[in-house]
Amino acid sequence: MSALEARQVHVRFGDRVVLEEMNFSVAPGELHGIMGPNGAGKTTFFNVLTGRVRPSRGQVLVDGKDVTGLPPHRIAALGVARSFQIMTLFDEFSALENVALARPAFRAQALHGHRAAIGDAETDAAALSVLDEVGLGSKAQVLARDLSYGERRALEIAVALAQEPRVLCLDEPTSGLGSDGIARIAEMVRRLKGRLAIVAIEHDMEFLFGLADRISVVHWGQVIARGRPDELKANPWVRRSNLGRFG
Amino acid sequence: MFTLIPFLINGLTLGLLFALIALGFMLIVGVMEQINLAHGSLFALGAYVAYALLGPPLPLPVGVGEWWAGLPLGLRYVLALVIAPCIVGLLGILIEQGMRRTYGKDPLFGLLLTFGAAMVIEDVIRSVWGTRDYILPTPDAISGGFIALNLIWSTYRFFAAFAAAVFILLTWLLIERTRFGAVIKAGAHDSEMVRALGYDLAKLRIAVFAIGTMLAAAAGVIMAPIWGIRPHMGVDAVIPAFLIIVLGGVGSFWGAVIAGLMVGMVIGLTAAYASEWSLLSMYILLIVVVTFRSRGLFGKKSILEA
Amino acid sequence: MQTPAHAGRLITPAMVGVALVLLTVPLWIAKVGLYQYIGVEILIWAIYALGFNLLLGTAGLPSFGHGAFFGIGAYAFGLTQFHVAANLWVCLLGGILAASLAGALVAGFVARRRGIYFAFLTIAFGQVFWFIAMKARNVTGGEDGLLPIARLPADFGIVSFDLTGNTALYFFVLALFLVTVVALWRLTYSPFGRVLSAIRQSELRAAHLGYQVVLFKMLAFIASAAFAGLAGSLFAMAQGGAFPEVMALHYSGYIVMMVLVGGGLVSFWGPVIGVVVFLLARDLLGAVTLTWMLWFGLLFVAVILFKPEGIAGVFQDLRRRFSRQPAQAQPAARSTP
Amino acid sequence: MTDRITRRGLVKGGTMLAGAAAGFGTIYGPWKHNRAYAQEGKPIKIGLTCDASGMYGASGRDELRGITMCIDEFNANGGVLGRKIEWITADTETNPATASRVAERFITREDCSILIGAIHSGVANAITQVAEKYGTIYLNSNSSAPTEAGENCSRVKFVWDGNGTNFTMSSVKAAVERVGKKWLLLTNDYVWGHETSDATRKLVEEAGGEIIDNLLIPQNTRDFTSYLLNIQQMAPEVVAPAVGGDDGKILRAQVAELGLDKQAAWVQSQQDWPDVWAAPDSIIGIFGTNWYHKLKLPGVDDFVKRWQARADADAIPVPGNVSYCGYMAMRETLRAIERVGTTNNIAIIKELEQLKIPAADRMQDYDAWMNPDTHHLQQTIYLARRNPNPVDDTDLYEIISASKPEDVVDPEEGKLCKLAPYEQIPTVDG
Repeated sequence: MSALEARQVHVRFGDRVVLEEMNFSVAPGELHGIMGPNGAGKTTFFNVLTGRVRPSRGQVLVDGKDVTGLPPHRIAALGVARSFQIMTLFDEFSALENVALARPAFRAQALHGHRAAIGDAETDAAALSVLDEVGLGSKAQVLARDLSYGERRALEIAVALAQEPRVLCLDEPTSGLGSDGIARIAEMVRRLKGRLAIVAIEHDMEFLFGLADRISVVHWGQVIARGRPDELKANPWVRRSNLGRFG
Repeated sequence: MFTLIPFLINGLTLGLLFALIALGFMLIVGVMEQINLAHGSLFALGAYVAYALLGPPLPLPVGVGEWWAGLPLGLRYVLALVIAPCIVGLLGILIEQGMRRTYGKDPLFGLLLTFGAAMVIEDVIRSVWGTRDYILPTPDAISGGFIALNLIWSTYRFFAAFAAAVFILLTWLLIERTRFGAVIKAGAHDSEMVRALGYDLAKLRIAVFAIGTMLAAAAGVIMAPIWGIRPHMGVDAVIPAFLIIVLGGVGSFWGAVIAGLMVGMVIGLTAAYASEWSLLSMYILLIVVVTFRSRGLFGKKSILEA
Repeated sequence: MQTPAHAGRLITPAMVGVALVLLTVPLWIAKVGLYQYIGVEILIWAIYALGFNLLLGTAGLPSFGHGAFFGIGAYAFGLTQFHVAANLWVCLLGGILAASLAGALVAGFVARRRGIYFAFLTIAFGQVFWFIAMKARNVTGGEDGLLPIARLPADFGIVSFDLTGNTALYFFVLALFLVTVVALWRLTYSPFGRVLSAIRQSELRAAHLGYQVVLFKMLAFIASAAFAGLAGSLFAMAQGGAFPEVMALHYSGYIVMMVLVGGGLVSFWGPVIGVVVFLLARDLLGAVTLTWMLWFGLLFVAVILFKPEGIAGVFQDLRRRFSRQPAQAQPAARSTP
Repeated sequence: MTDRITRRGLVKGGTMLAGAAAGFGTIYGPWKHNRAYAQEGKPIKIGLTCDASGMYGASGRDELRGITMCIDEFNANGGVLGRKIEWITADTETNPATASRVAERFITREDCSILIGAIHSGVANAITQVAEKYGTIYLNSNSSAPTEAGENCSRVKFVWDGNGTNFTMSSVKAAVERVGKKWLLLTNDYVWGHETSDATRKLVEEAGGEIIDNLLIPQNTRDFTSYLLNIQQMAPEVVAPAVGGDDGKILRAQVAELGLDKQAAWVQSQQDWPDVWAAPDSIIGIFGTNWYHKLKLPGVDDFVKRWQARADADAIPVPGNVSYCGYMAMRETLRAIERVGTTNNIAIIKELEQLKIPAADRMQDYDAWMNPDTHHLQQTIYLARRNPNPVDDTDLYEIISASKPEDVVDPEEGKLCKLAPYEQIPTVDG
């Protein structure tokens, strides 16, 4: 059974069709990459998967369970986490607080108003280990807005990871980074690979072809090609459209 | 016997006046996504400036005041309808200059800035003109009453409703039928587009704010003979303006006009049958509409919410 | 608002300091040319402002119609006294409950809205409540207010304190103020408060982290309405009556003004500073000039334009400037937990 | 705040709190404010709770002029009891909540021994409550709601204006007999409006008239067109509006503009001079007043001249009933202080309760007296209408009758008013 699956998803805004008959799945432990030109509908597709956009038609399933139309917080609670291309962090919080807030253990107690959220050793330790995983352990107390761009990109992933998801959706995790930065994120994702299902929208070819188990090429709201990286490299359409230029 | 028609007519004229009051407010909130809480004070200021022009001669040097007072009242009235909005529009530009510091920040700051400006304007009015109230003189041609349907009707009120309709139409033409209108509509959502069209966004905002405040002042001049002129008349204007925008839906021109007419009708009709409810009726209307259509009658999902 | 030091504590040194200063107020307030009653009113508005800041500063929801809940608390206090039981605790509970219920009702409409649209709807609802208070003459006394509301004794079973005097009332309100401070400090830095703050910083992210944003907003709205109701109850007691004016748009604006001028966006204590400045300015300037609002309005505009972080923001800047030298010796991260 | 405050600070704070809690029960209670200020050579301080903004802002300013004129005149003659009189004012905003705070401040911070001023009954009520708590004498100079000396009367409050019932009584009977029996009421939806209309209804019915309808008009109504349409369709013979302040001004202007006052007779309660002055063209029907600056009585001209000599730029050119009431309330109270030779509040109250003012001294047609059971001054009530032959710009009224106080006594007042015994009033000596 797929960890996350989309069946014939169709999205239209007014009279504009954004996604058409999208079929998609990612198995536990698999990394499924998505590529395509800007405006192809990739981020909208993520929005459908994570509940932010309700599809006009079609279904979204998590572990085989129909979650179509559920709001984002319900889908998140089912173990689907996402990162954002445009960084969406809690800027006035420290890196540690950003991560702590994402943990399911914290969420379970989120309505607690009678006790302090700060200084809870257990939460701090757990959050710190997530930060360590993305190499931000030493920056735990720095405010998110004071981190460097690369560090913020790492924190963006750390927050999603802290949700202890079964499916991790990464929306252009290397966007705006230089080659060193991309390499660091790639290394980070490589370590995660196999532990959970990952869906990654990415422009960087090297990143995607080096890491993905399968890649879907999206154009005009449709999947125009799908397969393993080696298969895809041979795909005439992909060759013709000069994949490298997508990036 | 008791007939309904006069109340319907009254509701209609009242509705047009309400729509006029909301017009400038609507323009600024719809295009610039700024709530101009000074709308009411600018409305009041418009009325006061008109009074200065139409009332007792101003203490101007070398007989200018006397010369002005010597002009026929009708002419002065028409000129006041132009001059008062212009003066208030200049103040609007000043406010916009302050407001631009808040663009890009939480929109709350724009709202608070205009709240502060409203307080200042109201107190300035009070210290210049005092707390007593004034009645704005009107030319004979549009004052007094006439008889129709066996009832006496106020001539000025019909003039005012007509003027309101004209202002509504002009505003609509400006937004829908001019290049400027197309640009300001784009400007709210897409500043790049505005630049691409060769307009300076900063200047555009000044223009919109100036027009919005001028409309507020014009409404003030037109309402003054009906409501009387007093320092806190602005509050009487800004609250209906608010309700009308919420009722009609933020950013919807016709929503505001139709909401204004609805409010006028409801007030007019309740006045006929249950006079003590007449002011409350507009609030009830609001609650009913918002219960079923939380974005108002014609409100779309606004980017204000993002 | 950054997480301050001592966020995890129930009672912080700052609270103790404030409590000590406030406890001595009756001893010197008359000597500095003020009077006891103004002390009572400042504390009441401070409760209101602190509760309001949970919504504005922490959750980032600019309610411009909060006067409604303050007023409802006042009326409910009086009505409970007249029709249910003339017992202070029952009446206070009545005020808080009524305001919370009204808060829940409004929250149902506005919690899905954001930014200016939220402000818009809260203004509209505030007007509705204000108008009802003016119109429902049989219940509220209309324009003339609900009179006479007694200052009921604070009955603790074994001992009962008479609160009719301003000094006694001051101490009673002070006690509730301190309870409010502790409760709101705890709430602000509890998991619940952190989620509210997160929602303000990025509603999108909070939703995708699994938080039911609307629920949190509603709860924040209700909690803040409840504190407004408490303050309103106390205000009715202090004034001996409940009046519709405090529910009008102007007064709803004043509370936003106080919180902002004081620096509620950057500091827990900002609202208190704002209330003290506003009420003292009104009192002192109001005695000198009838156009005091002109000067305060100009000050307010200046704050919005040049220092939106308010007075507390200025303090923070100064402290940062002074602590810069020693900061080189210490790691910079000292300011966060 | 730093970490330097230690546990010891906490313990100390706790002890203080406990101490204070124990303390205020004993030291400050039971509540009875017995205030006495050092008196020798110290000025007597009076708090002027006059509206400067809101619905009655204009009237409040006019009232202030009369009061301060009186104080200045006393000071020019050496003050009272050899002491100078000082006054302070703050804007009560036609807002009971503000008035309440201002009263607290005037009494507890400014040490005012007397408060004076109010047009709006809600404001007057709020001030009364505070004044009563401290035993401070409060002069309600201009609020004419019948409840002021009825159910809301107070031992510390004196009411100096005629009330709605007084004015109505002077006009209703005559109007029913001479004009017509079909009456329509217009009622401003607050205490004063309702009370005035209730009184009118009773008198109309007693006189054999009929009320065909009562239209409630919300406060702050700006546009009366729909009501005027209603009135035209119902075609009453007499319309009796109880619409006050700004609302009344606008109503009269709209009625006058349409000439509706020619279709039905408009019989009104008191018209305040500042309201009339703002719209002289809108004087309609007949209405009441308790004073007019062109009354042919000794002293009036002199009073007007003295008033004009010190008027500010914003002022109306001549004093009207509002200024007059403020002046008279202040004068009689200061004289009472002079007579009793003390500023003790109980002594002053007892003296004022005996108050009798000869007509000449009051510049009215008949003698006035204070009703000791309601604290309401009983005085001459005039009926007036628009002056067809004015002698100058300010001559707007033609006085058509003067009713003796005993003919227009409000019968309800005495039944509803229960004054607290003297012993329950905290003593004040300022």
